[in-house]
Amino acid sequence: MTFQAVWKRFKRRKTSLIALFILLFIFAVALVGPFFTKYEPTEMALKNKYAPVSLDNPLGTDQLGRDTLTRLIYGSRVSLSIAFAGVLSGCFVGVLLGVLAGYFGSWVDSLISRLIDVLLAFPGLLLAIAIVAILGNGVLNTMIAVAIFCVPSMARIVRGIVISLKNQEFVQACQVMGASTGRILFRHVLTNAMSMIIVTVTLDLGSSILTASALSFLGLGVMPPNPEWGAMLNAGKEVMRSYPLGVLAPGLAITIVVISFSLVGDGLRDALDPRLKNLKIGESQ
Amino acid sequence: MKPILKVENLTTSFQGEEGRVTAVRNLSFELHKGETLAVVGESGCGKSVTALSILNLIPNPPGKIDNGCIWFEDRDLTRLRKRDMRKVRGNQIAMIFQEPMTSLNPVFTVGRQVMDSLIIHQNMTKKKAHAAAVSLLTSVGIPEPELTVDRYPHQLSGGMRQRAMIAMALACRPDILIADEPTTALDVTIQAQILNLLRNLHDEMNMSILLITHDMGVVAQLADHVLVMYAGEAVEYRKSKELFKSPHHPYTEGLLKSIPSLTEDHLVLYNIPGSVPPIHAEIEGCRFADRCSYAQPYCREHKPELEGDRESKVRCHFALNVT
Amino acid sequence: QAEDATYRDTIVFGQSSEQNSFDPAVNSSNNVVLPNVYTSLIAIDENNQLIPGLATEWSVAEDQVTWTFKLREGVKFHSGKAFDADDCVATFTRLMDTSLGLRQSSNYVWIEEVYAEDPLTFVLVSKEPYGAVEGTMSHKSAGIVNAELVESAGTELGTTPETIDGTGPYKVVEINPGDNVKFEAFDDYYGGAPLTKYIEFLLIPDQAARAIAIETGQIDIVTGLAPDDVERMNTDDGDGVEIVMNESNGIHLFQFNVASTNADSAMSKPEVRQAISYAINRDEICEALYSPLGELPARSLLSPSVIGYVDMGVIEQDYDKAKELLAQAGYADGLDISIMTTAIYNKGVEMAEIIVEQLKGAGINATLEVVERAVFIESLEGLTPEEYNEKYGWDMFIMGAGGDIDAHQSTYRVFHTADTGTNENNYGFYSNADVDKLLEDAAANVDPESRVEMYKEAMQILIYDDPIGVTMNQRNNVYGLSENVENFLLNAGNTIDWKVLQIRED
Amino acid sequence: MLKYALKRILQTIPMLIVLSMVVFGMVRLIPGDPVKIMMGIDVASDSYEIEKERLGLNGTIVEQYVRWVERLFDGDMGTSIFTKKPVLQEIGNRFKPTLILAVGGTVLSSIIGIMFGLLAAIRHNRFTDHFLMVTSLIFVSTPSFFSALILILIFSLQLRWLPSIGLGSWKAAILPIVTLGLTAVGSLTRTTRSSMLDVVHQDYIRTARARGVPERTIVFRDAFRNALIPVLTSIGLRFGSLLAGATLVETVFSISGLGRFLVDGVGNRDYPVVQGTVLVMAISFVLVNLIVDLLYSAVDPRIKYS
Amino acid sequence: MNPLLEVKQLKVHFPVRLKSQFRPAYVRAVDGIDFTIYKGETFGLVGESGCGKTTTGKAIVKLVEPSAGRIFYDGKDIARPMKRAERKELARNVQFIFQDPFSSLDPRLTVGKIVEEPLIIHGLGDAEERRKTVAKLLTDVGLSADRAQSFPHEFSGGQRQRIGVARALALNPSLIVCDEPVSALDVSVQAQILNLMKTLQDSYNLSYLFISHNLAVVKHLCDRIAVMYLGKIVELAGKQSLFEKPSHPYAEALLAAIPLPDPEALMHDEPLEGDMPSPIKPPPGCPFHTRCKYAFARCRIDEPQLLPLDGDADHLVACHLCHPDTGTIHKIKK
Ligand SMILES: Nc1ncnc2c1ncn2[C@@H]1O[C@H](COP(=O)(O)OP(=O)(O)OP(=O)(O)O)[C@@H](O)[C@H]1O
Ligand SMILES: Nc1ncnc2c1ncn2[C@@H]1O[C@H](COP(=O)(O)OP(=O)(O)OP(=O)(O)O)[C@@H](O)[C@H]1O
Ligand SMILES: [Mg+2]
Ligand SMILES: [Mg+2]
Repeated sequence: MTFQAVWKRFKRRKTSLIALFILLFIFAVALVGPFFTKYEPTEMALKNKYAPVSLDNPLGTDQLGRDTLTRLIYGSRVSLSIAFAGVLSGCFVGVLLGVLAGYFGSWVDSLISRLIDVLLAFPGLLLAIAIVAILGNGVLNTMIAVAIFCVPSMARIVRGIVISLKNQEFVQACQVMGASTGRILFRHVLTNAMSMIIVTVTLDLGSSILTASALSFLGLGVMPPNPEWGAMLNAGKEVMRSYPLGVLAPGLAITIVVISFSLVGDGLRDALDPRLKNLKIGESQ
Repeated sequence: MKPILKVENLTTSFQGEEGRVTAVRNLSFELHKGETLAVVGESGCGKSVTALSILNLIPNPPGKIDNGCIWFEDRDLTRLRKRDMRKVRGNQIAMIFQEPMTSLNPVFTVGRQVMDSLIIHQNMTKKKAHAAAVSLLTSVGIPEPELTVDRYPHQLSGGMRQRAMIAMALACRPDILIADEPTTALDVTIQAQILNLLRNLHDEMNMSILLITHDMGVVAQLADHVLVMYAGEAVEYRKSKELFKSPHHPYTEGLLKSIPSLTEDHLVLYNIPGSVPPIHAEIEGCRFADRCSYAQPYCREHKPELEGDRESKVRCHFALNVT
Repeated sequence: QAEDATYRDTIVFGQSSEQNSFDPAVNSSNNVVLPNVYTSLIAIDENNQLIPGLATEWSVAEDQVTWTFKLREGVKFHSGKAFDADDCVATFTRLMDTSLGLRQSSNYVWIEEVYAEDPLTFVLVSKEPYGAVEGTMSHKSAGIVNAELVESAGTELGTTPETIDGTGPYKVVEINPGDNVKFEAFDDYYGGAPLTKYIEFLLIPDQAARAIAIETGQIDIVTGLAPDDVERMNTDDGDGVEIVMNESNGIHLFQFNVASTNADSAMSKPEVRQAISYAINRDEICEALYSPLGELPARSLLSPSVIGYVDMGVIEQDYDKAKELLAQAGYADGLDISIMTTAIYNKGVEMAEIIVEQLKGAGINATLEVVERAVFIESLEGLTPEEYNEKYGWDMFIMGAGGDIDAHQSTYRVFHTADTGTNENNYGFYSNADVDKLLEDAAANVDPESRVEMYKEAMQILIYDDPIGVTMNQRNNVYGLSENVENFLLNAGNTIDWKVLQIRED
Repeated sequence: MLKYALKRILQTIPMLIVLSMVVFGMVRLIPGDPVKIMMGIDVASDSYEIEKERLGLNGTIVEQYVRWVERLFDGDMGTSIFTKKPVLQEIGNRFKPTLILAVGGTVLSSIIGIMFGLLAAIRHNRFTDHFLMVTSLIFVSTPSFFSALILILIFSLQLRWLPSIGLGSWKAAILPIVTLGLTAVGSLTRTTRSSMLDVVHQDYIRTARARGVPERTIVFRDAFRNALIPVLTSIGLRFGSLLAGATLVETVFSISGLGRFLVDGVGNRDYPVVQGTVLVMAISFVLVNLIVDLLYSAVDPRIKYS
Repeated sequence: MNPLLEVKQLKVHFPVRLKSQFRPAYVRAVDGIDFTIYKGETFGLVGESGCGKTTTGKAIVKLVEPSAGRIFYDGKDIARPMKRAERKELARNVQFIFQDPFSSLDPRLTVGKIVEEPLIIHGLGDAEERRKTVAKLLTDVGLSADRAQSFPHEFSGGQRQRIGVARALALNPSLIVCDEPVSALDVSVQAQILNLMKTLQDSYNLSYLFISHNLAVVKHLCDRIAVMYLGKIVELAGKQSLFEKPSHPYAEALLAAIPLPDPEALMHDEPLEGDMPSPIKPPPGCPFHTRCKYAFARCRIDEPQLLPLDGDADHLVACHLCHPDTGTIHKIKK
């Protein structure tokens, strides 16, 4: 399917389109925003703490007089890079495992499926906490936790798709032609699974932002003064009565980004493959 | 004699990705008491849509009956209130479907589904309905009906399921039975069983059957009259015996000739060249003209009407074998 | 108060952390609970004065090592057993036995022997003259436990209500770890029956949750409030909450890792440490972070309420001097250091964040590492300088200092050169021969006046000449009370006298 | 049926074995000496060997695992470094609140989610549908720790209707359960809706219509029962995420449950606690899914017999 | 005539896990069949749904692993595990046409790519040559070559089936296994494809293994026909001989069950009762005895062998009625 065709279908869902624009805007801000901010994320003006919303401080300042907008912008870099790096690497592994299990079946499948089952026996956040318990805090470890968190559901979805594709007659036709396994996997199986993979990645991005921020909210993931959104929310909670924006800004930022990823994911699902409309995507969050 | 069911100018369409698609156009036919009318035609020509339109079961959206009347007992079914329509369904007009695998609700016992109509339409008590269900299952030839009544659909074979479907449809002794490809999903040996059953039941209960199929063999076995459809339109309506002997419409002729025969040997099968026009294509002249070996330039410009007497109608400018 | 006021039978405390044990020899949490369950020979009143506890009078003999305590008559344990000198012997014998691995044992190594002269006379002999005997005897770890229980409960002592048996005004009736502890008034308390029947301690780890809980009346007394909440509760009246605060006996401090090998062992040079100290604006920090709590820059490493305290003044920020000192030490071009902090101290993270900003003015570029509680504690568990530098390598780290009534307890262990060479007690590997000498002499001296002089001299070195760290704020004990609470008596050691505490019905 | 149940129960055993291996291996993945890790930091050198023996960390890894499992069966999960108490006892003290939260949240979200999903499916593509889908999307996308704070600000602080801490009374349970439940409403709404829409297009629904069954009966009897099957799976999975999500809610509402115990355990590097809690949570999740599986057979006769 | 493909005692059993059973059971999809296909002939395989026709076909192209037995292509055993080179070699000789014209074409590739795929896999020709070959193939199957850029969903079912045929022809095989290639199509389109297949057989010198459940179609196309029932061949004969003299009761019933498109020729025979038994637990003795109106005691115990009928080596039947005096009577097991 051509890009144009997908885009045409995607455009039809207005909510997804708006969500896409919101995400693009946030990406743009995360990318170039830091070049335009007036302040450093850690820059303090102790005299100017709890400044109200103003032109100088569009979202006010926190208890140390740091500009909340600046921190939010820097925070989007942290949150988004954790999500992207984590989800992409996790999904890569997940796809790999899913393809291996689905395509080769027999003991490979049993082995991988058991692994997936066990990983799935740990509810998402529990898994992330356990990983951070092993690895310790920090941005990198949070990414790893997010990555591992994405592996089992992706692997399971891909395994399912691959198994159903494997039984599709066009894949069998390739086998009859004597095509190599690699060719079948890459040219036929993966390309046909791709739309589902893209959709899953999109939805995973949303849920991993939730997970990562939950970790740092618990004081287990990214630590201050790193302006990750969950950590900001955690820090802002103490002074939320004096400075509600300290909680509202990161909280809403997380919510909006997660909603947007969901909507874009839904839109992509409809646009990429109308047949998948009613397919149940691996449960997330 | 007044027909029991009279369809007039039925037009049903669906909202598709690229605009509205008319699945059935201007279809008219009559079904008489005790008669079996077969509707035949290629896949997608609108047979099922016709059947569903009669019972007002067209999924809306995307589908809609745009035009036409369906007269049943002096009432126009298309204009009936929902509640009244419900009283017709399953009670006076019943329907069986093609896929016996998916047409039964997997989570309820067969008996319960058979009892359903009895409880709804005849206000039977559960106990009475249960007994009635057993006798219905017996009458459609299901072995061990007392046990089967409490079985779930997945525990039955395809043939048995289709029998159960028939039992369900016959529960209220309907005036009309609509059978949408009742044997297509079945093996020939099972098909033979079901055809046999349908014929016996028909003789016994003297109901009218609207039989939808694309298998001319089935038509020949069961039907009194045949309505041939092509691309959403009726192209020919005849007595079955006559139609097989001397088809009037070139499409009907092609259809009959392209069936490989068990009794004769042909080196090459006759075939209708080309394929059915895309359903959304608006065609000015005859919709079959592109595939018709008898077609004249005139056919492509002028739309033929379904013409003829009560017993025999054809939609062709140059109808064959017409004396 | 009005005569006809009626009082509730339960008072609920909201706490930020749990008591880690109900065994006085193990407990290292705050002083809020234990002194109300166990009483010591000597007590401390709300004015931080030593007053008779289980001992009615005490004296030291000519030899300066033999202390005799006359015990109170008719005192009963919660279990009903009568208190006598044997209980004291059992309590201290247990503390002196280092093989039991009890956390507080290290505070009792100076004792030579203890014995009961008669049932109401308890004698304690120290190895050498020891200046902090009274302070130690008033410490919560010196709470007297039931001798019979010591026998029967063994290591289980203090784990369940049945194994907690003291002479204090309240007995423990229920422990729900991680959640709450319930206390019931002990009517046979020697100081008279307490006024409120039940006291409940609720664990609410989250600061904001505690503030909301007191404001919505779900709890009656709360500690560990955020400065912001205190400010609001103080100004915004009609919210039903009152703020009570007093000076505690602790301070905040950023201590140096003197053994750091970072930047040619810069931290080993007193000039560098002095420079850092001068680069910091303590007033600004206290103003920004602690003003609602009434906390001001500390004027010593000890608190005013500690025996042995002398006002040493506050170092003012002076970037010029700091730069000059740095230049002297050879860091005219600037210096990179790393700072560790943790959130377990109130505003500890913010404080470090400000310090990082302030140090920039002196050309010191600090990187901040915020660690969890466990890492913080782990880093202080008896590492050698090599181990420490390899694993953590911090040049400066947050620390709390003080907490006890006598200067000796707050200084010797942490400022004296460590025999072990590890940071088990002397967290920053500090070592100064003069300080060592002064602390040793002060410890062996029982004359209060000359002790004070020695501690003053030591403080001069520790703060100004060869700094052990940067003193920050003098901490206050801050409580939020429902306005219905009466008779809230609090001392510097953060001990509340529960037996008179009451709360009016609304 | 019994046979199926038995088989299903037996099937979880290998699962539990692998699970226990993973949890057992967890501590071994942490860099450093497992004895020191399991003991906390202060282990005197003379008691090292004794401790090693006591912790069952002597011998080969297989021996260690076997011993660990044996001890598990004796109810011995080790001793907390921090509280010095047996981990199992500590977990026992904290299990109830978490269970109340997770079960309460599951029940609440199931009721709301199924209601929303049904309604959205019935009013497919109309305003109610869009409205409910957006609402449930907001529910899933709002971090529970954020919504918890907002609910506290409104209902505890502003309106003074409900307590903001603990789980002492039924009133106190409302806010935490609602916070937790809302996170699961979204996915259950979605599952119910899409499953309903799926079922509504099935042939047997058309058959029921053709029989003249009233629309209401079709929705609530014929369709719903079939649609319930994927919804049940989803509820089982949700229970797991609520179990873990309780951690956040417990933190905000100062509830002493398993989740907070785990987080404190991580913060304190109290690995016996972390190990025990993770194991108990994962096993609970597996068991709940087992129950859900067995429930299926009540709803879906295909499982019972085939 | 040279045998092109020889199937000997082929068995394919699939392990299946039943939900309420601990040990895996086996579906005896194909349970010991023998037949030979000669060069240039069309061999038909008919039978009811689930009797193992597709499985037989798939075993020949190695889409499923045989559990036992041998398959010789041109004298070489192809039933054993193979290296990829051998596999490719086999692919150039034996091809497959699928039943479902919708799922047998990759929806994401253009028709040109789909037909070109086997050429690329086997490294035949450069891009230009391949383009030409594809164009020729498309023309040969009756599609216009300029539609190579279209996607499968732009074609009707019949046209898609033509694409499938073109793909199978690309490697110029000698044998094509056709698995119900016309059963998803309407009669008018079915006739087109059947004619096409006949034409191609001549021009490409092909042999077909033609699988179908439609006896009329098989009769039209095939030279010899095997009737399968429950994983076994019950009758194998030349077309004429089978249709004139169906000897196995099942083959007879099958023929009688077909409704003729002639209102004058109404079916009068009582149709066959009951259903095919489950291939997981096939009945002992003759697989057909449960439905056979002639069944007698021996049928329930002793499995009939596929033997020549009345000494006619070209007409084989597995029925005790036809061979009353052969085989041993097995004792009934208690
Ligand atoms: N729900 C629907 N939505 C959109 N289009 C539909 C729908 N149902 C039927 N159609 C269209 O209406 C046309 C007629 O369909 P119908 O099912 O009546 O064909 P049919 O003659 O029964 O074919 P078959 O023999 O394959 O059952 C088809 O082209 C189909 O695409
Ligand atoms: N991969 C498989 N695993 C398990 N059972 C299988 C598998 N493939 C086929 N079967 C079973 O083997 C039997 C024979 O299947 P096969 O597809 O060969 O039948 P068929 O004769 O082609 O039937 P149809 O006419 O329906 O295509 C069936 O009972 C089928 O369920
Ligand atoms: Mg149809
Ligand atoms: Mg098949």
